[in-house]
Amino acid sequence: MELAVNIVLLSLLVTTAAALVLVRGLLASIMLTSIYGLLSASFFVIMDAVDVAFTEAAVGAGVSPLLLLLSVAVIGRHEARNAGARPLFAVLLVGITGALLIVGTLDMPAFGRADAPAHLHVAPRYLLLSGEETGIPNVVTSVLASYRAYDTLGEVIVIFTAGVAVILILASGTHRGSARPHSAPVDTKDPHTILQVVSKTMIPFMLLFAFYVQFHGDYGPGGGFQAGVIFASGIILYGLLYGLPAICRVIRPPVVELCSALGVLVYGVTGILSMLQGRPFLDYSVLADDPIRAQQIGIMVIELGVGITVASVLIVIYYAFANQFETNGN
Amino acid sequence: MMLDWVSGVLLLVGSFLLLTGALGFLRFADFYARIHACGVTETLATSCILLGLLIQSDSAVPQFKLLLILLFVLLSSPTSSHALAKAAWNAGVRPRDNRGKQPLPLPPGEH
Amino acid sequence: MDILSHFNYWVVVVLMMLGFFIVIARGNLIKKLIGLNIFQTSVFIFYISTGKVIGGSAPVLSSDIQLYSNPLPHVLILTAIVVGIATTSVGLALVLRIYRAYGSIEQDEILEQSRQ
Amino acid sequence: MTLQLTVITLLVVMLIALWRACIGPNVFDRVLAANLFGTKTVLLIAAISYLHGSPDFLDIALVYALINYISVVGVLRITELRNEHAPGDRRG
Repeated sequence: MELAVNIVLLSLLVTTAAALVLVRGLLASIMLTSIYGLLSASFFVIMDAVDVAFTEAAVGAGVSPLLLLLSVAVIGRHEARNAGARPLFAVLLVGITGALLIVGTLDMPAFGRADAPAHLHVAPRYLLLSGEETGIPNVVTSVLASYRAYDTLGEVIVIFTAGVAVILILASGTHRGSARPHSAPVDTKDPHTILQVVSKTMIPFMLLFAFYVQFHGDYGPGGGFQAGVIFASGIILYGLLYGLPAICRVIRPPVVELCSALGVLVYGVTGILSMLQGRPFLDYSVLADDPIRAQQIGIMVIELGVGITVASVLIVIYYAFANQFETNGN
Repeated sequence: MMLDWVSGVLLLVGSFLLLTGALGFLRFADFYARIHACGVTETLATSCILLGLLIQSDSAVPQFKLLLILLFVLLSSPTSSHALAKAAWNAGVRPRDNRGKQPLPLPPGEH
Repeated sequence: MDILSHFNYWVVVVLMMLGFFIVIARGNLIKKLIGLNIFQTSVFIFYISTGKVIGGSAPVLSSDIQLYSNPLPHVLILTAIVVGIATTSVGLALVLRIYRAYGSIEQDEILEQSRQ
Repeated sequence: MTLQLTVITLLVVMLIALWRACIGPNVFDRVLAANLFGTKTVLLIAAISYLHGSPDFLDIALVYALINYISVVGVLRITELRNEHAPGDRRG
């Protein structure tokens, strides 16, 4: 059953990608992209990658199509019919590359074999010992925040840098700062009363669920990355319905910008703390006397830093895009 | 044993409703007919399937989560149908006849 | 050789090439970013497929489970997805800036304008 | 057994929604298809989690149920601004 569902989902994915090649018009492409995200999340569930599916669900259902929609709203949804096309050359290039890659896969170990080389090196150690060493049942969380915390620090800094880059790119030329809205509130002819009421009931649940995901990540799927995205989604939904000026009054842009740096700071300071005690960077054992307890504290603090950064960077990015949208749209 | 039957029946009814909604979505000629077909079946089908699953589980936490999912789907799915129909109307999509060719006459005052 | 044993990898290659095709053959910059996203997701699918063990279960430790799937690809891809959305938004911001400077996001028109 | 049947039905419905999203004709049909797809994904993930016997997956379905309709709200907001500029541009 599992394998059959796997095959069906993958075929649907290929169909969606092929439709994306054929379809013209940007709004249609965005809708197909969102379907593509939903399909790949279902695929990740089948492949036991619960945490990955969680992240893809949070990103693919809300933020990712929304940013594309906002850009298209500024630019216009028209796609030129035959721009930049040298189809024969492209087909040839793609065909040759694809054929070479397929030949390459023939040497891969068969799908799902337990004795494939990928499963023999570090993974068995994580699965065997992480429970004893960190006391955290979710191996993905303990690997992410403890064994491979250097990697994660790098990723968090990349996300932070992306936020800064978006501010710099979009702010230059108009006025200083990223999202100081200077447009009047959008006067909609008919206020979306139904949407506003329903969203007002759901937004608190979203934010609450984000906190649940943040702190339950040790025991089930979840953690800072997912929680940050869900939290940002709740805020973004509010901003969509009430306009950018309203959301900027609730959460002021300088505060979010500060918070995005604060998350990285929390992460980095945890590492420095252990260095001050003469241990290697990000060695959690200095945080408490009991090593397991120390690991748990370290992982919790770091996940918190990740969550703060991810949530505020996404909100900053939304502010920047929505600012473009509301000034250009009117 | 009895509960297994109830759950099975609920799942089957839900699947049947899903299929009818999808068929309408595929075959109907006009956008408003299509949104009607899947908007109406969606809530009942989702309720049936989620309740069928709920009966099958024996611990409290999954049951609570299923109820939450049901609540949120019941809130958000009709709302998004409404939002979509409104967006389509504002963008100038108008109801058409069974073949999707002729625009239907509108009530007075609408255009 | 069993066909099913490599099906996932072939699908990955097909998806990757479809994304690649969109990137090189479509002139619209937003469409190119969408193609890049397909390419990116195909890499995610590749990693996750490699991590799957048939009969295994999700890597959340529990006393009554013997076989787990490999958690390492999950960690890598989990962070990559969020980094992916952050970098995509940088790309979109660049597209908006290009639109502001050239009044178009079609590759041809931009090239023509910059030649003049 | 009925659970398997439900999963198969869901996959068939997803295929139909995908077909509708490909052929359009209207851009709102595609949005509707994506929305339908979202609800079906919630059900599929819930059903699969029971098939596996691991209730952890339900959290993922919960996320979808919560934030799936953000993109629909986005479409609504964007079309209402857009159609003031370009009336009649409905195909997409």
